[in-house]
Amino acid sequence: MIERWVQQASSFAGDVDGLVLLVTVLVGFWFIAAEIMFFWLIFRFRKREGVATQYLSGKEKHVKNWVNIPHYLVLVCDVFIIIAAVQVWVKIKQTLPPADATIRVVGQQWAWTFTQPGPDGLLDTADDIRTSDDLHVEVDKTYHFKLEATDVLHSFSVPVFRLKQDSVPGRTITGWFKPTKAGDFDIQCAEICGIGHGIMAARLHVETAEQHQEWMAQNSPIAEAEAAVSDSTTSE
Amino acid sequence: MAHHTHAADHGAAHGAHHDQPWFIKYFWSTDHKMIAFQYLWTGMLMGLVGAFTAYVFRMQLAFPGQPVPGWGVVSPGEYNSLITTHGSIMVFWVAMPVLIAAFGNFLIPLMCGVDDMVFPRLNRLSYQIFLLSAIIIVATLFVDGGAFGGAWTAYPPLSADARFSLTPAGSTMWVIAVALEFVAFLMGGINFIVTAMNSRAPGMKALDVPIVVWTIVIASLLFMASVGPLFAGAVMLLFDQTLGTGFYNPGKGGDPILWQHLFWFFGHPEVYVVLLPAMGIVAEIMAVFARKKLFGYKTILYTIIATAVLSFFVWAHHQFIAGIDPRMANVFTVTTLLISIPIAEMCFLYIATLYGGSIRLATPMLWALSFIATFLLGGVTGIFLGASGADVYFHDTYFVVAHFHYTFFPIAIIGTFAGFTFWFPKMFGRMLDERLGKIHFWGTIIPFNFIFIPLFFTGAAGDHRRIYNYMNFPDQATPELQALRITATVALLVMLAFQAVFFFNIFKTFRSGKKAEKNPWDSNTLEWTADSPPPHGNWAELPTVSRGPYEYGVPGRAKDYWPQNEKA
Amino acid sequence: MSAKPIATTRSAMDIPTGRLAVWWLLVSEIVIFGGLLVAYILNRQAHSAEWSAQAAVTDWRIGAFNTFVLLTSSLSAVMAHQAAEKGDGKKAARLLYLTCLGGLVFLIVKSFEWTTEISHGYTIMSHTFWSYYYTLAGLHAFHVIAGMLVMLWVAGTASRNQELHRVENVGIYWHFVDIVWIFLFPLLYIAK
Amino acid sequence: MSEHAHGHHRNYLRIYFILLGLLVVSIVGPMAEIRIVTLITAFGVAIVKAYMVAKNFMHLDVEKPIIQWLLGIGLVLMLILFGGLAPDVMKDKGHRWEKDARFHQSTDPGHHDGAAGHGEKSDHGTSGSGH
Ligand code: HEA
Ligand code: HEA
Ligand code: CUA
Ligand SMILES: [Cu+2]
Repeated sequence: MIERWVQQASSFAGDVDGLVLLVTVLVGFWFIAAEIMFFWLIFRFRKREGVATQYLSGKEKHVKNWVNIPHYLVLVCDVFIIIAAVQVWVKIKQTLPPADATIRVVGQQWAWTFTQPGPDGLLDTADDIRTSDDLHVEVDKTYHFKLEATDVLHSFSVPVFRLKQDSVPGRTITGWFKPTKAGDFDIQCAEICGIGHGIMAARLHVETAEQHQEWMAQNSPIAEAEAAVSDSTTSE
Repeated sequence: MAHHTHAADHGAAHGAHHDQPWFIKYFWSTDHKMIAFQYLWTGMLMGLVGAFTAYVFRMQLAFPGQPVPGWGVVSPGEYNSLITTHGSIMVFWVAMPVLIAAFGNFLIPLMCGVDDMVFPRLNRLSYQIFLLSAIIIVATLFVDGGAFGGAWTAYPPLSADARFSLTPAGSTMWVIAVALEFVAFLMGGINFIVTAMNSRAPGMKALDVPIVVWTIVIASLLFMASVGPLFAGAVMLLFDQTLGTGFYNPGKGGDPILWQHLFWFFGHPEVYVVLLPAMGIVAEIMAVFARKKLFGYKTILYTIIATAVLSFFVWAHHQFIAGIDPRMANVFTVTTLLISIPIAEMCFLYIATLYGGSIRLATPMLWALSFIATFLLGGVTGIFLGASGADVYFHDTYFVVAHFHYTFFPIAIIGTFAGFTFWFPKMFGRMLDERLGKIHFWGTIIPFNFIFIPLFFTGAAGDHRRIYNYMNFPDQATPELQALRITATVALLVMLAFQAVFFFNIFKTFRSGKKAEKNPWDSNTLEWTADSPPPHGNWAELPTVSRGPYEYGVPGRAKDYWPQNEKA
Repeated sequence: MSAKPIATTRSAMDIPTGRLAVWWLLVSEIVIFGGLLVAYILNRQAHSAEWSAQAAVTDWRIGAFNTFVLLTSSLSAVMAHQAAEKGDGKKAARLLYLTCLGGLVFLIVKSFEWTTEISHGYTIMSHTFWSYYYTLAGLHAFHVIAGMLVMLWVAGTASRNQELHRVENVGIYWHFVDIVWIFLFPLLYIAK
Repeated sequence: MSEHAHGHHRNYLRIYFILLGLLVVSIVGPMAEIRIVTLITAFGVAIVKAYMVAKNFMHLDVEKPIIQWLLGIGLVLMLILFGGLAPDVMKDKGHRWEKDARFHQSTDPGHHDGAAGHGEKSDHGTSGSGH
């Protein structure tokens, strides 16, 4: 469903879209059935001369079943939707597949700061790369993110990943994603955070391995520092 | 004992009141009908304020950066203030006062066959506090720094600290206004519940009470039982704002998520607080204009109660991705989907009521039927959001906005118009113009769909809520999406233009409308046995009840209706 | 308008209207205090050691004395009810005034307690424990004041032997305020 | 009260003295500084006291059952609220999240901006993080 408007660029985007499709089919069926029945009844029992109204209490079996049977079927549909929804949810939010890299994402009024490990692959070391409002990741690698906020609530939303998570000051929230498609996409802030909420955009760059290596080499603070001759590496 | 309880209902109620100064008559009255009108007109005025804010920010969304006629250029801060004020006003100062307070005040004594509310002075006080709160919330639009801009959900820390929200006066006034509104409705609620419980006409058993009375009472009950924690939470928020306490400040050992829980523990029941009365109004109208007994009165009652009970178990579906424990989401997914069961049953029963009827499509009936037709879409789209896995995507997108306007609009606007046109003859003693009524109906219902259907699509395409200008997001700044946004705005303009027909109709009816008889719709319930409009005290002799409210088309009777008070 | 509407005198539920309304009022009070207490307990559990250190400052003797005062005032309230039932409005009024006196003592003690604490630097801002402490006790004190005002009014009419049923109603409210304090006492003073 | 049967006379004074006795228990018990004793004497006794006041002073025992139900529902709702909030508000560390140590060591009345770390406040301001 959603893929018609927004590309699928993460490993679980397809699951979300499948769930949406399932819900659409199940509730769509009942929605349409109910509406058709509704308009047909209005038409069929419109006021006509000489036709009296019927006296029904709702206890008569032959009419009651027209309500009861659909009602049980709706319950069955609910069960299917619950199962599918929980499965997708558990996959996205509850399980944490092993990571190839861990990044830190910090929301503040009104910008996103991304910290990712440099060539050593570890976070919080001297070669970390910090960027503002641009996130560079490598396709087909599993990332963990540690989400934080410094002032108010924000929400890290990446539509193409079908990923969204509020960031809460005072908490570090862990999640994951695995990009599956190269390209440049929007990151939005999805929780109102003050007057700059509407401009709190960032850009996601999903890159191939080579592109990513290249970007890393260009942006590594170590490389920069070395280029700037001897000065010791103050990575902050 | 001093308060022996069965004081005889000594027939004649208080005589009519002549020659009161108009202030006493219109503002100091304790008559339930006058208080109902106060709520009604105030709610209507607030509806216009809410509509105006919607107009301004929708114009900004369709034509970003252009000056909006009647407002000017909308700054990002103003945008936030506008949507916050819009949401707060529409829910707390339009839906609640009109559906619960106006219809509750008018209908409960009349439908229960009694002369007034049990506590008339408390009733008057409730309106006055409500009016004060309404004045405060409207005033926020004009104070320094502007109205509160932290959304109607007011999540801290943004709402708790002026350095974040940049609206020092606005946010404090917002909290005070909302808290006062709660107080007003707690007072009103006690009145409604006790009146319906204790003051019913002799002979009126619990199952002879019209559904709309049940729904308003259960809604008041639901409100009363859910608002407490949020009331306490609002006091805490006020202290955070004004004294610098740290209830919601993680830097001081508080917890911002606490507020979200308190808000939604109330907020979700609240949506049923407004849904139920609208459902009740629709039930009354459908029975009358289909000339049918409600299909399964008792079952409808059970579904109402089941909805009310379940509504306390679903609140965290608004917080799936707010940073709560993800395992809790599964619990709330199950409960959320379960709530579709009683509501689906309710809808099915309403539809089944049409079966075998003799349906007259008068204006009130058109509104009532369109309520069902549109609410169904609002309801089923809730299922997408309740399915946690899908909500990861849909949360805080325009899909949510479209979902809740497809519920709120039918409830607060369509349901209100249904009730208003239906009881207008009783309220004011004149018949509204049918032709103008129908023009207004079509001029509202068609644009309504053109406003919010496009918004389902922009939401599915990734438009987030509370964004003042999508041009800042490259993926959303496409001409296709902008075309949808413009469609919505244009449809809104059309809808607003058609409201003029409504006001003209009222104006014309007051001047030259046909006088209404006691019972213009051939209806069964007690209010139609009083004069139109009912005098102070409602009846010269209070009615007694012999049967249920929906005896239409009873075989073997000459008339196809059988008023509740008629002796067998 | 001054005459009571018939609505007020009916009683389809077999519970007098005034008393029914008081019960409803209490339902809404339960959830107001309940919400605040739930928030307090959860937060305290989350930071138990740190908050206990703050809670150690509160003086259980003052809390205990005030519990005693409120329990006593509840006794006089219920005795006022008893007198009203017997139709003795004068006695009911006297007992209600006594109850008010209890409320007054409670508030005086409270204000001394608060002044001392504030003068030692424990203000509503100094720590979240203290924020809850003052909010909970303040909300409660607010109810005490409201109860006293209503009680004075009821005592006034009762002494003229009018509206005696109100004595019971205000009593029920007062007992509820007492019960809230019965829980606040261990929560704020005893648990260290 | 007519049908509201207060017929059997209660000895209010006796109940009052029991309540005072319980008050003493709730003070003395916790002095043992044993957690479980504190819990029982302070909170268990509070429940007993509240029950006695409700039953004997508010006459809940002879009130119509619907009233008992109403108050009971109010209390149950608070339990539900507690249950729903506990996994978030009461814990320091949950499934996939933990509360940030930097945020709750301090009792200092100052604002947390400084302590929060992670760099300076955004200088993007209203001028936008433009693209
Ligand atoms: C009166 C208003 C109203 C009503 C009645 C509802 C009804 C429902 N709502 Fe809605 N909702 C809101 C007002 C309302 N909502 C508001 C205001 C918000 C956003 C607040 C904010 O963030 O600002 C919101 C947000 C919201 C969310 C959070 C979205 C998010 O922020 O991420 C969710 C998630 O579960 C949800 C679900 C539901 C469900 C399941 C129902 C159910 O009650 C619907 C049940 C009805 C039906 C299902 C239709 C009838 C049934 C059939 C035709 C049978 C077929 C059905 C099946 C097979 C299941 N709503
Ligand atoms: C009852 C609730 C209600 C109603 C009726 C409406 C009505 C409308 N709403 Fe509103 N809306 C909300 C509740 C409501 N809204 C809430 C809660 C939010 C969330 C705010 C937030 O994010 O914090 C919101 C947010 C919201 C947004 C999202 C803003 C954003 O996120 O950036 C948008 C965008 O288009 C919008 C549009 C509209 C429009 C075009 C209407 C139109 O339908 C308006 C048309 C109005 C009329 C036609 C009025 C006519 C009525 C009368 C004249 C009174 C009649 C009275 C009597 C007879 C007594 N609304
Ligand atoms: Cu950050 Cu919105
Ligand atoms: Cu909800």
